Amino acid sequence: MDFSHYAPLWGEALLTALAVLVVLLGSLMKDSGKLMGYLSAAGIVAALAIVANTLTISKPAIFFFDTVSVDALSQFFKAVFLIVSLLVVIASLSKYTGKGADVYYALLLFATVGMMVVASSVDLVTLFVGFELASLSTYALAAFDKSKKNLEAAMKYFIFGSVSSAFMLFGFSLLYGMTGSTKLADIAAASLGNFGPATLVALLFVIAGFAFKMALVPFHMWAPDTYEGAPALVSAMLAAGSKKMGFAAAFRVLLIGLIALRMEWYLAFAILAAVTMTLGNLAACWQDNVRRILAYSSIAQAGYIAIGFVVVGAAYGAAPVTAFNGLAVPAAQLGIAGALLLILGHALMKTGAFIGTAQVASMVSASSEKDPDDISNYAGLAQRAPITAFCMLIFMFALAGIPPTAGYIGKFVLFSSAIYSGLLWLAVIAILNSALSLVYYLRIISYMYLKEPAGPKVSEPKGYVVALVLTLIAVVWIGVFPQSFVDWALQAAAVLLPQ
Amino acid sequence: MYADYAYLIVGLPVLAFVLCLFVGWHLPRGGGFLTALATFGALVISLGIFSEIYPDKIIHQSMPWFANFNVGILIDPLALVMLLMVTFVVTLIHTYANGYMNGDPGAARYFAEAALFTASMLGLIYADNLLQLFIFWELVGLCSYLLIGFWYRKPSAAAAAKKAFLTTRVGDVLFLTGIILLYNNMASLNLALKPGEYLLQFPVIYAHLAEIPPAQLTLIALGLLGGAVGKSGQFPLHVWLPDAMEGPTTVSAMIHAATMVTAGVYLVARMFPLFYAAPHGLTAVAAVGAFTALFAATMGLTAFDIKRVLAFSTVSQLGFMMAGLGIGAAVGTMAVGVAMFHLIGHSFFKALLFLGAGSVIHAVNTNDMREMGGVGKYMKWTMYTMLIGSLSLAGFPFFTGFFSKDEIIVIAYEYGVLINFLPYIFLVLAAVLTAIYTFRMWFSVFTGKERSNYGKHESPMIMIGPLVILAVFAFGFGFAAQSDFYSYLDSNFEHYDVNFEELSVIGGHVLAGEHGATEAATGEHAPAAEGEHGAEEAHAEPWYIQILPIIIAIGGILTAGLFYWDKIKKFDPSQVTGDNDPIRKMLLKGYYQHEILTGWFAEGVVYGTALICNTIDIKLVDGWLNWLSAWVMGFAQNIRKVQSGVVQNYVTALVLGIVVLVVVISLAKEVGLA
Amino acid sequence: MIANAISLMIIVPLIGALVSFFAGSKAKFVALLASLIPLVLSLQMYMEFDKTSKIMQFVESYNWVPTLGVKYTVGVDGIGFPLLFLSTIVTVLVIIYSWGETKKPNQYFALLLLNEVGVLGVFTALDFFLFYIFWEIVLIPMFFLIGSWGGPRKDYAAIKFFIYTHVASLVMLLAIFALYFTYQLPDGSRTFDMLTLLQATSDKTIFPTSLLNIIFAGLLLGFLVKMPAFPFHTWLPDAHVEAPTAGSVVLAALLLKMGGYGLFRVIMPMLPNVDKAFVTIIAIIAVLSIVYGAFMALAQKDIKKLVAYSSVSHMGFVTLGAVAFTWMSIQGAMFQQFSHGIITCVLFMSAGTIQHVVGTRVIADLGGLADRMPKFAVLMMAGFMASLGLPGMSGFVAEFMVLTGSYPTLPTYTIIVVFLSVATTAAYHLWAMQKAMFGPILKKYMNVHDPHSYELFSMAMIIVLTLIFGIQPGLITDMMGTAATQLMEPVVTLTQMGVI
Amino acid sequence: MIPLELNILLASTMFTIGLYGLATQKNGVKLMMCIELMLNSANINLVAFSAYLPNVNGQVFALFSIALAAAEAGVGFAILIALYRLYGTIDLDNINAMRW
Repeated sequence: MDFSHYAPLWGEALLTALAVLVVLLGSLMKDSGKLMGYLSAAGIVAALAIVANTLTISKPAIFFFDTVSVDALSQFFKAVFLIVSLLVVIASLSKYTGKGADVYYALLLFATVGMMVVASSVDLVTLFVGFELASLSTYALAAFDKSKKNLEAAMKYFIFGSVSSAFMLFGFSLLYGMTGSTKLADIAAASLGNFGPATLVALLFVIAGFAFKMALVPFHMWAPDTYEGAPALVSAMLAAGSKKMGFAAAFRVLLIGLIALRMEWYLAFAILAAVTMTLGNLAACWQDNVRRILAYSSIAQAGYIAIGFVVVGAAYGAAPVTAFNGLAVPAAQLGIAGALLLILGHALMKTGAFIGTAQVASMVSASSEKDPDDISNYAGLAQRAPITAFCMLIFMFALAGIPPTAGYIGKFVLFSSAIYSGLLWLAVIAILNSALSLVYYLRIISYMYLKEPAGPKVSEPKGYVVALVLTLIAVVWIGVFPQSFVDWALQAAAVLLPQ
Repeated sequence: MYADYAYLIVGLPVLAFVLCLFVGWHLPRGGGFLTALATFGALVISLGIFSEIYPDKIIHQSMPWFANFNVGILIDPLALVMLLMVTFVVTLIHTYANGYMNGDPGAARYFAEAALFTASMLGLIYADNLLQLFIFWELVGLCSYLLIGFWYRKPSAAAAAKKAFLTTRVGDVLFLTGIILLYNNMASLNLALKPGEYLLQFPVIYAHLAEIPPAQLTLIALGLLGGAVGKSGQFPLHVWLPDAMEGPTTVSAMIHAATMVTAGVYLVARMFPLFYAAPHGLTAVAAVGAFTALFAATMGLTAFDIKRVLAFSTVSQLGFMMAGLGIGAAVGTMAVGVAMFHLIGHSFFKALLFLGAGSVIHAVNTNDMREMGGVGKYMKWTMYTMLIGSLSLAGFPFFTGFFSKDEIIVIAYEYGVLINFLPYIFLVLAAVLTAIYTFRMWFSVFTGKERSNYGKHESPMIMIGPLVILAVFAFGFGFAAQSDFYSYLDSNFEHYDVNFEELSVIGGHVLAGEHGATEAATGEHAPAAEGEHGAEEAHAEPWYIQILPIIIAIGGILTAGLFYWDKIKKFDPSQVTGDNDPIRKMLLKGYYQHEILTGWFAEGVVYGTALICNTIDIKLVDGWLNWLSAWVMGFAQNIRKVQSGVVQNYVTALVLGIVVLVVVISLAKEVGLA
Repeated sequence: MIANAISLMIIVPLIGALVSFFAGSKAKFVALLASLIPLVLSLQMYMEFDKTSKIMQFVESYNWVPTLGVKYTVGVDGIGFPLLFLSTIVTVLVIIYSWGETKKPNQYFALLLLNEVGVLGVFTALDFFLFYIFWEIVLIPMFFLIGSWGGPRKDYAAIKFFIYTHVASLVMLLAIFALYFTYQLPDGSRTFDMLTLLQATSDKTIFPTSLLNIIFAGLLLGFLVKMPAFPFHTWLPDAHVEAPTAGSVVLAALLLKMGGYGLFRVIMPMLPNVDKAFVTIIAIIAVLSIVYGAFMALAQKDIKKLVAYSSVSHMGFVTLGAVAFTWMSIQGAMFQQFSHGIITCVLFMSAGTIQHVVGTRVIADLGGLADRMPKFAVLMMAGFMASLGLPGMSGFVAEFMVLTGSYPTLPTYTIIVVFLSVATTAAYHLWAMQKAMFGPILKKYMNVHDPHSYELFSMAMIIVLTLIFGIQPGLITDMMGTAATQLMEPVVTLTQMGVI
Repeated sequence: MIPLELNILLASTMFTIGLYGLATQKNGVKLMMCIELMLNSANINLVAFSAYLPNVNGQVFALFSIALAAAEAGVGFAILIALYRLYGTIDLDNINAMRW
């Protein structure tokens, strides 16, 4: 059997094998946490290299009875997941070194594989499996430190997640019943035109399942609690990775499978996007726990990204009336590309920000009884931990959409696509929200830079610093040299649209 | 040859300014001799130019500046007499100041500011365009501000300086409006300007006045008059001038008597063709002038501060000059000569009086005439030179003031015959009061008994010298210069392309024409050109009009003597009216101007408006923003309560969310939205 | 001729900012050097600048994000160059003025340099994308300058400043999007090129008036808030009051100019094509800013707040001159930008010096300072005189040109301004001077003395500049005249067509 | 054969019961049971559709889903046990330290 045919999927295979290996080795060797970490990091780098090889694959490669597709879109998401995962692993090297760390890394790897599977799925079954693999691994990760908060977070995450899975599965079953197939292409081909209650229920149940991962209001309720309660690095994984998996799945299912229902999901996402960003930003204003602020900010960002769906719904199939650099680009493609860029940017910024909170928590948890993520711990961070503070500063500005950062580029393309497709009202809401979000980002910044330090200068653990600086470079790099990223996102977006 | 150095007339004092400012501290007497020398240099150049261009040439130099504007020098008869007077008087005053300011720690600052003033004043005089004139106009205002506030540690001096600047600024607002209007009216003519010609140049303005709509001309004239009113302390903007006496006396003499305050009169004279052309323009000038002349004189009667008496007198005399110009409506360009003659004469005797007063104050160390008395015993030079000044001011026959002021009264009669007697009546009354208050001052300072224990010594020669020189001019200038002066100034507008006949029609001076005064109103034909002022020949006034001024002067002096000269004293001034007499009170309070202008207008209306704005700003303009942010934050506070922490509620929210979406989408389907 | 002069000017302070950030207490030397280089470059550019040329000079253009039609294009003309020049001068002087800063000097000077980067970028960018980036970058150093070195309510002020102006920028960004998506190059591509887009706005087939009105309003809001104009000015007094002196100086001297620059660069080319009602609206805003700002200044008790409101008032002249749209008024408004930029420095330096010498800025608590601080008093007085429009100093020329130039098109507004603001302006300046500097010295201030020589030097240099440009405004109005002619050209055409 | 409608009715009923339980019950184990109910309702659907279409995909999907549900139950109970160790209860009303 010629395995070279499967070369584009070696990454997933490698990580799966590695995850198993990590668990095995971990149980054989004592105190091998650090080694397992390095091993995982190496594996992820290798997987990243494999993905990078097919990053801009022009013709989709289909595997496993038309259930898995390797195309520009899947590789885009995989790259995002792998980068997030890599950053989390690097940061974890400063924290998870002892006993049981092997399980942690294995779970991280499994979660990553699950996400990658979702990114490639063109079949509901594969998609569900990938979805559950990622979910189950992260349920366990959320409870990993076994503190009270961890467990509460994991429990809420678990219950809410399971319910969402149930909704999704029920929706899938209805889709299957209506079309006779679980393949997205077949579902799209089957006529869903005669719209009925069942179609609506199926659609909304599927959306509910994805919206749970994306943390769109009102499917977001678990997110603040979980992001606050789970270990900080796991929160990074959830906010930056698992959340984006929701988008990956939604893009595939809605834009390919359910494109016939686009007027319905267009409306649903228009409402969800507007409500999500507004509520997310408003709720973030009053929080005193930095991770909770980041959680709400993450919800708000999901609201922005969801604009991508609205743009597609509004502009799908419209002939391109414009050209960018001589290349005809429909509004829908620009919208998806904007969403993808913001996904990439947000993944980086949020990973960085959560790693930053982990670093702060590591500074205070030993000495203080109080909540390690309380904003008062950030007072004078610029003097206590200058590198962390500076990176956090840039992430905050980037999240707020201040140029020249990845956050700005993403918002720029996304909001402009909304205007391009005539959704001025949504763009206005998004922009007002973007301004509102400054309230809490600036609050964190002013604590870090404008307040007197809450303690002495501390040494910053190397793992965190490396991860933070790498993220920082990426965030600024994308902001200053966005050209290749924009092109990449446009190419990935093209996969979802009829050629 | 001297004309090539005309720029040095401003340049030398500027140099002195720079030197005094930076190195004056290290020089004896603050470098005052530099300022005096520089001004003297300017005088020499002015004299040289005089010798070159007298009697029938003018100097005009110009170079581009920025945008549509130029800088230039224009020396015509009008400017030349001013230049000569200013350089001469100011040289004397600077010399005097070398003595007067000796020992003051701020002497260098004084001389720097004085030099800057000199430069600005001279620049104002020979500016060839209105913008440049305005710039120097403002600069003299600045110097006035600086010098009034010279003793800035005195709160009253600082306040007076501010008041002076702000009050004249109100006038400048109007002046600026006038310039803006004039410029734009000139610009809208789309003139084909020759190289070197600019819209705001006086010759260009003169030449095109007739093309500007008359209504605009009136507005422009009123604007310029507003500026003149502010600078020359005419009613109602005269209030700053008495307060300005807070400055050193040399400043009062130089700026607030002899030179700067006459800038307003000079402006009206300079723009005389415009005022002439503007319907009602000269009427306004005459009205303002005549009223101020009388109004200020009444206040001069009651003031106790010797410098304030002189200040009111200055205001009053400036009113005479303004009125003289306004009377041009009846007598044409001749009015310029008459008014300028009084201006020059006045600057000699008023500078003399101020310097004399300064000399007295220098010795006595007070400004209050009630604490002086009998000073003449110790200060003979001062007393007699001031007597000459006083006689001149009062219009005693054959003194300068007699020729100049009485000429105004006489032509005011002319005006009365032709147009309206009110100015004449006002001016006659003012003249009576002038004689009275002048000698009230002189008698109460120099005669009688010492009313307090003051320093009893004569001032140094460096101060007496200028007094004597000024006294000579205060006595003899009028007699010596009058005929040539009139003819020279009457020729002023002949150098330009001005058609007074045409302007007369625009200005509505038909009245004058009906009475046969058209000739007087048109420059070329004015009999004045023949060497004697024309109205007299054209209309021989009745003899009593000619004699009246003499009677006024002598009568006024005698009246003052009856009250204040111990030798012939018949009445006690304090017995004439009771202390509570409302008129007396009103006069003492200066017609309650301070209460009205500072109290009601500045502090009430202007500052009140500012406070209202402030409230609006806080409550409304910023308030809505704070309200909005408070509202959003309150809303956010409520929003976050949704997150109850109870997992069952979360599931409920999820279900509700789906239900809402179902309902919305179904409804949208129903109405065909989706 | 120096190649890539503008890019060099932007990059040198950026590098300087990084270096001085790590230079510790040596930061000020680095900062001075890094700010002197752009100054020298801008002087060199001034020498080489062709004042009669109507096209952009020193242009550099590179592809940046070709997919989106984004280019790195910079260049200057008569609109931009004076402000570029101003920025380099002011930055150097502010750094000198702050020579004695001891609180986190490395960050302080780095921020000042970063600010210069942003400001220079705004004044030279010819691509909306680039323009917007620099426009937003400027917020960051100012936020920290206020927030880190500010007064008691610094947090409130810094955040208010940031959010208020950021919201306005976002609205502007929306308008930029609209421009971007409405216009296509002949080959169908999009571009962010400012000049191309702005020229296209005159094409009614591409930009119908109704659409252009909305775009115009969005852009206008962005600029008016930055200026700031009534009623969008309320962030300014708060920011100024709390900001450190150097922050206030760059805020008033440079950041406000960004709004004015936007008016000339972006708003005015569009003005002839939008609804006529906008002229009235902007004129009313301008008049209100001038008059209301002056009255507000009169009501202030804090000398720095007074100066802040005077900025509102003076920047109103820029708006007025711009909207009046005559050759003279445009020049005047541009010159007012330049002139206010230098004059306001000395005002804020005065307020700052008073604050740190005496310990208070409340005017009522001051008195007689001239007695102990004679040199400072002279400089402060000169600054105040320049600010109230004394001839011989640059402020007068600017305001005179604005007023004279505005009369033909906006007579009523101009006259209202003259009547209500000229004397009021003098009033609040003189009142503050008199109260703070004159009168007998208060006992508690017997021991104050003239500030450091570097502070006096900065102030003196600005006075000298004010005098130079007041006496010889042609040095810089010549190029403004060319720019004004350029801006007028569409109007001339429309007038010929009988539209206006 | 049982009509498809009845199968769907059964599935929907089970799903609703599960959902109702989730929204009302406090006990962790009961919640787990409710979740299982919901997942299995979907499985019924899948199998029923598979039988009616006829098409084997649904049954394959159901098998996967059953396996995943089992794994999910495993993780879920693990979390519940850990909770019980720490809190001494699995009454979820007591476990809501994080809110607002």
